[in-house]
Amino acid sequence: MRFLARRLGFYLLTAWAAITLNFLIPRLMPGDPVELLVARMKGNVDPAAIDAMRRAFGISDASLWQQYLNYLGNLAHGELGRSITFFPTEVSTVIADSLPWTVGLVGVATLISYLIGTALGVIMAWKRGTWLDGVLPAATFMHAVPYFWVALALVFVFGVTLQWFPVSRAYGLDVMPELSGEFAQSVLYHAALPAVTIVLASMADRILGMRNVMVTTLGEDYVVMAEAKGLTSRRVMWSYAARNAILPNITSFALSLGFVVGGSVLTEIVFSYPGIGSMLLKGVENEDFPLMQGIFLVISLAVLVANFLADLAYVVLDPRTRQESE
Amino acid sequence: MNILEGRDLTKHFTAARGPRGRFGKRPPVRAVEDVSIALRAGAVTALVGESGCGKSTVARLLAQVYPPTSGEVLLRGEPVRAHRGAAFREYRRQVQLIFQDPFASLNPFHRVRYHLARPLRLHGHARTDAEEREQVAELLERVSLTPVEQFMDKMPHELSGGQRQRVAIARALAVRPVALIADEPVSMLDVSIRLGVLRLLEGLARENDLALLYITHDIASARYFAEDITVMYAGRLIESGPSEELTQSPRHPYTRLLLESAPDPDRVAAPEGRRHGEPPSLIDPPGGCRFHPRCPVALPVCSTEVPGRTELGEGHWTHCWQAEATLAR
Amino acid sequence: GGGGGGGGTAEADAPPLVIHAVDAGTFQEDFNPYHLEGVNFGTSGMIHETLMYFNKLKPGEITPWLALDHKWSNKGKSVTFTLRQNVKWSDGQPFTADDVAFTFQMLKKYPQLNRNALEIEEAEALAPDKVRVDFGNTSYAKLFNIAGNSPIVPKHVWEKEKDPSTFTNPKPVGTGPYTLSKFSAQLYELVKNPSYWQPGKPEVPVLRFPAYTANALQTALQQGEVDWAGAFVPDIEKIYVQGKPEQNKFFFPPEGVVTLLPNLTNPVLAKPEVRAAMSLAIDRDKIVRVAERGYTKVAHPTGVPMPGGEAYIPPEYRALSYKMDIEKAKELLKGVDPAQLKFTLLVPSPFTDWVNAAQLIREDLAKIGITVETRGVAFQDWVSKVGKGNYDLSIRATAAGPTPYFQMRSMLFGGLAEPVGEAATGNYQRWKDAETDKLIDAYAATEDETEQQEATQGLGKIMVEKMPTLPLFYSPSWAQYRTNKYVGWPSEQDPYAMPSPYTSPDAAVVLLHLKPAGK
Amino acid sequence: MKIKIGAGILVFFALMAIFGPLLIGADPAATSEDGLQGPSAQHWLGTTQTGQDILVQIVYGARISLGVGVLSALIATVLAVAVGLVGGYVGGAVDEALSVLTNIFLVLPALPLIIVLAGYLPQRGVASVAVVIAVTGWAWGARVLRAQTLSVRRRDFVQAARASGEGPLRIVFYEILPVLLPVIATSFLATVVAAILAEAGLSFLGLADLSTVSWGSMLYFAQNGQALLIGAWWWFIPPGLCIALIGTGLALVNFGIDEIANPRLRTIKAPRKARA
Amino acid sequence: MNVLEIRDLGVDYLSGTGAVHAVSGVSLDLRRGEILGLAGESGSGKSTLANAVARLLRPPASITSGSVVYRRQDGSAVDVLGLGRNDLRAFRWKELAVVFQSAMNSLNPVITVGAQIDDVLRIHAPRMSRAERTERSVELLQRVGISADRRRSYPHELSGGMRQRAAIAIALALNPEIIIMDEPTTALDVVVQRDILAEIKALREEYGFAVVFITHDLSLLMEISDRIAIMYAGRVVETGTAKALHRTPRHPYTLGLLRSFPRLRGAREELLGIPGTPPDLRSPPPGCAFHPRCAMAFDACSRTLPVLTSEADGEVACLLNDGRGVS
Ligand SMILES: Nc1ncnc2c1ncn2[C@@H]1O[C@H](COP(=O)(O)OP(=O)(O)OP(=O)(O)O)[C@@H](O)[C@H]1O
Ligand SMILES: Nc1ncnc2c1ncn2[C@@H]1O[C@H](COP(=O)(O)OP(=O)(O)OP(=O)(O)O)[C@@H](O)[C@H]1O
Ligand SMILES: [Mg+2]
Ligand SMILES: [Mg+2]
Ligand code: NI
Repeated sequence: MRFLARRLGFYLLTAWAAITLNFLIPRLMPGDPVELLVARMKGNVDPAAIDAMRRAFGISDASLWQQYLNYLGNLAHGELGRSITFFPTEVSTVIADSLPWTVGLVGVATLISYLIGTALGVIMAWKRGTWLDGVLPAATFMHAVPYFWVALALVFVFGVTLQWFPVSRAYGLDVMPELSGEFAQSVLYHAALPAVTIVLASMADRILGMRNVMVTTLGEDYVVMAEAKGLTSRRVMWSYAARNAILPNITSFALSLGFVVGGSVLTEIVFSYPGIGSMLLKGVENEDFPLMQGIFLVISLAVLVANFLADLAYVVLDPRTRQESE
Repeated sequence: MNILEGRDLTKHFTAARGPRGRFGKRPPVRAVEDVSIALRAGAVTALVGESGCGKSTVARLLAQVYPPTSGEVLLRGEPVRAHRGAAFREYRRQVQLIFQDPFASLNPFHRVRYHLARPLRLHGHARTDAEEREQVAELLERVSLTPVEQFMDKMPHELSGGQRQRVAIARALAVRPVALIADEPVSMLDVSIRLGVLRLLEGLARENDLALLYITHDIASARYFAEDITVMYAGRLIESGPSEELTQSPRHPYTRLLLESAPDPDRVAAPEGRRHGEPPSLIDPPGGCRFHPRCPVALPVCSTEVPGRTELGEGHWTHCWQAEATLAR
Repeated sequence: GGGGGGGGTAEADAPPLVIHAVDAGTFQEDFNPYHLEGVNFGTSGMIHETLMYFNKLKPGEITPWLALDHKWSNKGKSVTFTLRQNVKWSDGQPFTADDVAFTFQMLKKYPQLNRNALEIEEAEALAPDKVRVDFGNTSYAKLFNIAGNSPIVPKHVWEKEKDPSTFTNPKPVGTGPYTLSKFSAQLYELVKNPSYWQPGKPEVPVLRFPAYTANALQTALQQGEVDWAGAFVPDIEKIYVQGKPEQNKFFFPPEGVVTLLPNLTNPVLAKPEVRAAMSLAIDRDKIVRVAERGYTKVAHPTGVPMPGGEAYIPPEYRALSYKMDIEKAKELLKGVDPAQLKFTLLVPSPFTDWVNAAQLIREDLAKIGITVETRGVAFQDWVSKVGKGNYDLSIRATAAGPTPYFQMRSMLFGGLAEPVGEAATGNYQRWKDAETDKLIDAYAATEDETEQQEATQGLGKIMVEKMPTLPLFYSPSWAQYRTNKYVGWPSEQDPYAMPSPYTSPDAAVVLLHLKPAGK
Repeated sequence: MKIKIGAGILVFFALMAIFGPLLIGADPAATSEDGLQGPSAQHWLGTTQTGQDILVQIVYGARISLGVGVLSALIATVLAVAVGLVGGYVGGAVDEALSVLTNIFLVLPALPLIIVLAGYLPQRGVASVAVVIAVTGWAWGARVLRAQTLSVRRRDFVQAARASGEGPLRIVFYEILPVLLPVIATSFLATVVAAILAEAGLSFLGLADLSTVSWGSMLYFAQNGQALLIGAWWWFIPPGLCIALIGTGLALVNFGIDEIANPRLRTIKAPRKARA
Repeated sequence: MNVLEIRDLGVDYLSGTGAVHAVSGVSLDLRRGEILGLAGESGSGKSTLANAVARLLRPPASITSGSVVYRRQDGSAVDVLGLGRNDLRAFRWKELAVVFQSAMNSLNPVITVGAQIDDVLRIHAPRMSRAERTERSVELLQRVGISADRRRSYPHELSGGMRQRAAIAIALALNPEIIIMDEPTTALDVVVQRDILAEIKALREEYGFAVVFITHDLSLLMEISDRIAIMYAGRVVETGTAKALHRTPRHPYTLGLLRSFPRLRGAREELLGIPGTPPDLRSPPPGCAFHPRCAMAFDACSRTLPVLTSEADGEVACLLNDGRGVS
């Protein structure tokens, strides 16, 4: 348990660092959302109105320190402020509206890609020297392809040319978001293509990573021993080799969740998916500090939580870490 | 004349982290406790004990790789205090270490010549390239790696284990030390080539009047190559004496067990089949004599008091309540 | 309430119109017409109406709307509107002068909603159909902002709100031709207001606004999902027209002008001959053809949008157009040290057409020995650099108002030229000229249209002769509309309103003109 | 074999980046009136909407894309080596502090951070994009290097060097660093791929300098010009393919290095049982 | 009575730089219930031979020649190299079990010791109930001196000796006819090693299985084995009873090995050692592979490959051999 306590301490420290960085970055950078707004209105806003707007957006001239304290205070109350892009909508509302889509699409697709990728990696390592090795060059290529490029190509082929799948948004125009079969069906149908791209693009890494660890593990004495014991291949492959090979991958899985959310920006842009990635880009484009901060914070904390869960999983899966716990 | 001496050396490893590096603090490992050992010029002293008993730790304490928790190291009777700077470098020049694994002790990225030239340059024995070359050649010749021209430019992976160990020995000699600590120098080598390396070491010690500490878990080889043998158990010394005397008439029950257990086709009767249990943990070692849980002849006092040194004459001594008792009788 | 029973069913058969106004991934439920960003299109004009309608395509053409007429008094510091009678809010309440007074009082009380920066002193309902608004300064020139750009909100609904600046007006009550019927994050729908004050109108019963991002819209346009859009389409023939020019129409009238900004605080660029030489060297036709895909036209040298702005251009320059003359340009530069002719041209990276235009300008200016390095920067960064005057050359659009004066003022008014380092909101090149400012003040001080036109012509003369900034081309207003469901769209022949769905209240005016196709 | 193919690809692109522009000479941004033409003898890879030659752009883009990749990988690797080696070798409080720093950068989601940072870049030149990518991308390498340094530091040859009197700097740079070279190389190459992809992503989102021709900005323009919708595949395919090829080349070299370091990974043909 | 007959077995490791002939032309018999020691320098092919017999070789290893025949108690013969997948699974562990060098590595670190015994029982004795299997696990562990409550321990919670015992317990689970022990005690210190050896001997008495005991510690083999085979450069150069080999080694290599071990008792005999280094198995020296290191080599040694010929209580492959031994 001391191990977990130590990790918890580390996560708190990291969370604090993320929160503070989050506070600092927008403030250290040039520019001002109101100026942008004015620019986008092509000067149609009279300068006299600008100060009033600044005030309304909560841009203050207080000292950085004071702003920091206010910011921490607001955070403690769960207040993320109002978005400027969607003024006067609360940032928390924007996030609450968009996060489920990201988690639903990107999260589930990533999970699937992890599961399939891991399984494929295990099997490919096991069947080394067979035709399955032919998958390797393809995986290597997929691992290096720009994600959005694949996505766009798929959109073009399956969405535009063949018109098998819808190419944008999260559900059809003719259904309203409600708990109905029709809506669910529409959501699934719309998620199909983006999900497939995510799975395709992120699976390659997983296959290659898993295969490498697995191949190394397969050379371990306990795997040879398991084989010698006359166990079935399935049992040797999964309980002995894969079970051990997966361990080093747990942490990297958790860490890669950060990339997931990051990668989701591109997915969501390509597929016009109403998730948190689209919102982040919008926030950046509009210098919407509160929105950016809120989203960035949510992402960082999610990654931290995922890492903590990964640590827990590690403790559960690897008895060697439990030793310390008395 | 004692060249190098350790007095009451104790080493506790604390706050060390395991290879995972992500766990909480560990309790201290009491690796070495009250070890006193002395090396004489031109003589080979052996330190024998089972794996994990602290032999390497003693070696590293003597070589000042890390400082002792308590106790001191004396070079020619002078306590060594410096841990950095010129004085420390001078100490390094006098005392050299040879490692167990010849595959790990040479940097795979440097040629043989680099390994030998660096210490020569560092300690100012060679100042020009020509001097360097000459001395490297001479060193290689001393460890019988001939033709030297050929070996000078080889990479470590081009050498066999025995050859690598010779390079390692040559490197230690390059600084012209007065004391050499060889930590299991042959245990990673094949039986057939062990002899050559051991003979080389022995010869070098004799010729150059080096003080040599030979660390091994093979008590039979200690008998052959060392004048004196010191036996260690779980971080403490338990018996020491001239090698012939110690191997033929051991006094400490552990030494006896060690000798009995060593495989020996010449043995007349097979040793009794009783189980001896496992070596103790150094984190929470048994009180009193650390051997008492496994000792067939333990006395009640053995579990409470650490036995003192019992002199048995002719440099033979032991830490054992039984010996004490026998002597007292 | 003119629509009878029979008409109702016929109208119900009429198909809905699918509109794309602005790129959006999702919509927020915000129908407060005074919110700049979050508000959904259609709120102004279709739900909340203004007092008058100003046609920007025909400067000076003003249509009475909720107000039947206006009268200035107190030397332009007060205006009295006579309001249309029998107008009802969509909840059945009558529309009165109280609502108008309330709206202007609210703008006074909440400056953050007062985006037109009206210096309102008082707003008073004089009679059920008369309302007077008093200002702190002469406001003739602001009639558009007062009457044409301030949607009127219902007092009986809005007075209950604690803070109208954060009020999102989820169930909007307006006087306009449409009311909100459905809202979700991806789609909202407006339906015909049955008790609209223009009998029999509108003829389009349902408006659907789906959320499309810029990319998704292109596909949607190609697949014919959208009836009316206002978007940049990179290859309009292939993506949108698709060989049916009589059905898939587009109309990109000018809306303001894009100019090459020379930073006049740079001593080299402050030399008129340098600017003149640059202007002579730039091949504007090619820029329009290549960078702007021919979607717009080369600007008139005064910068006044044409056609439509003729009256605001000095008569001697009406026929003027740009001609390239490299030799003359070189001649002009004879006296300038060539080593000084090195500039960076700052463009906002995401505006790809400008990035391309910048490239062309670079090629052109190289021909007369001016070295230009184009640098694409973030939009934010560009805004901040140009605003603060930290640049050599840049490209920027100036917005149009109901008359070219608004554009001229924003481009040239000395009062907007902040010192370098402070963010300006116009006149980014920092043009300071007493004559210019006099002309601008003269316009603002009169109600008389001819006097106003004269003042603007004076400004046009300055543009041509002194070249404070170099007009390149008009910024196009995007509009794609299909005639298969409805006809009656604005066109070059009949520019009765801005055709873009994102301009309000013009979009509502367009909708009121539409008739089912084939009827 | 893998290394050969991979290195072949890399050498090809490196030559293209270094000498290509000199050979071609043309201005990659130069526009012309013959826009949107398919591959032809005159324009081998066709033209963009504004009549820019795609082959010329690809050749110049190689410079930027590879440049950003290599530059940011260099910066990231230097950071990683500094933090990882110092932390691992010095140990103690320094190591603790550096580890926390590393871990913080590890959990901060990189791409959003890049996007946020890039959104504010005062100047979106190649260098600043490279710096942003490097700043967000060094932590993984540092973590791996620290772990490796910890294990190498304990290796006998380091102890031996110390025993023969070598100073800490020399030990770090002459004894430990060479041993870590394969690891450093692997992490360097991986960072190059990541950086090229990140640059492409940034450009694609319109957050990099679009007035410089890079493969990412080509994709941005192609996408903005709806290249696929209007059937201009020659505009969209080459930049993406080049990125993928370079990435594949780097990955192949990387796997090759892995296989040398860890022979078990080699793909082997199962030999047929040849029984007498 | 032989339980295993190896004939002319050859194993190559294929690699880019040529095949490594790790085992060539090895013929060897294992008698029922005996302990056969297999000794030789590092790299002489001991493990490869063992793995070939257990059919555990993986690419790039390939069996190039020979046969391995297993004889059941009833006399029926099984061609081990020709076994199909399922037969092989049954053969492994029911008939032949393996104990590897380092038990830390041969036990799965994430599964309890009990479960690893249970695994074997579940696959090979599907009819046993869960309770029976548990009972058997406990019995096995106790038999090798591990208390029953350790069944739920993970390998890392046991000491080296206990892990090695656990590995032996797993090997005993199905009462195999043959147990191959590949350096089962090298990682242990002498005292613990001694205990384990005693254990093995006692278990052998009790169950009657045959053991192939691999180590490079010849003096250890002399003590424990009934018969010993010496390997050099992939070939068996000498076999014989432990006593005979000790007393009268016939091959110069065996002699060299014996003279490399310092003795604990008696006079300090001179140690000879063997000069030179083991050959590269990619291109072993022609003739007798040992001739470059052999003090007694003569011309023919570098030309003629000596064959393994039977002698009184043993065989030897040396041209010198005239039946008197080389000492
Ligand atoms: N740096 C260290 N940190 C923590 N514990 C250590 C360290 N070095 C050694 N130990 C512990 O100290 C004890 C003695 O180790 P040492 O290496 O001296 O034994 P040894 O007798 O040389 O063993 P071997 O024969 O295996 O080489 C062991 O329990 C070991 O785990
Ligand atoms: N996977 C492999 N690939 C190539 N060569 C191998 C492989 N495994 C073993 N060899 C070679 O085969 C020969 C025999 O190896 P083997 O492991 O059987 O020797 P051993 O007698 O068991 O040695 P040790 O005493 O070191 O365990 C050696 O020369 C070795 O280098
Ligand atoms: Mg040691
Ligand atoms: Mg072996
Ligand atoms: Ni003998």
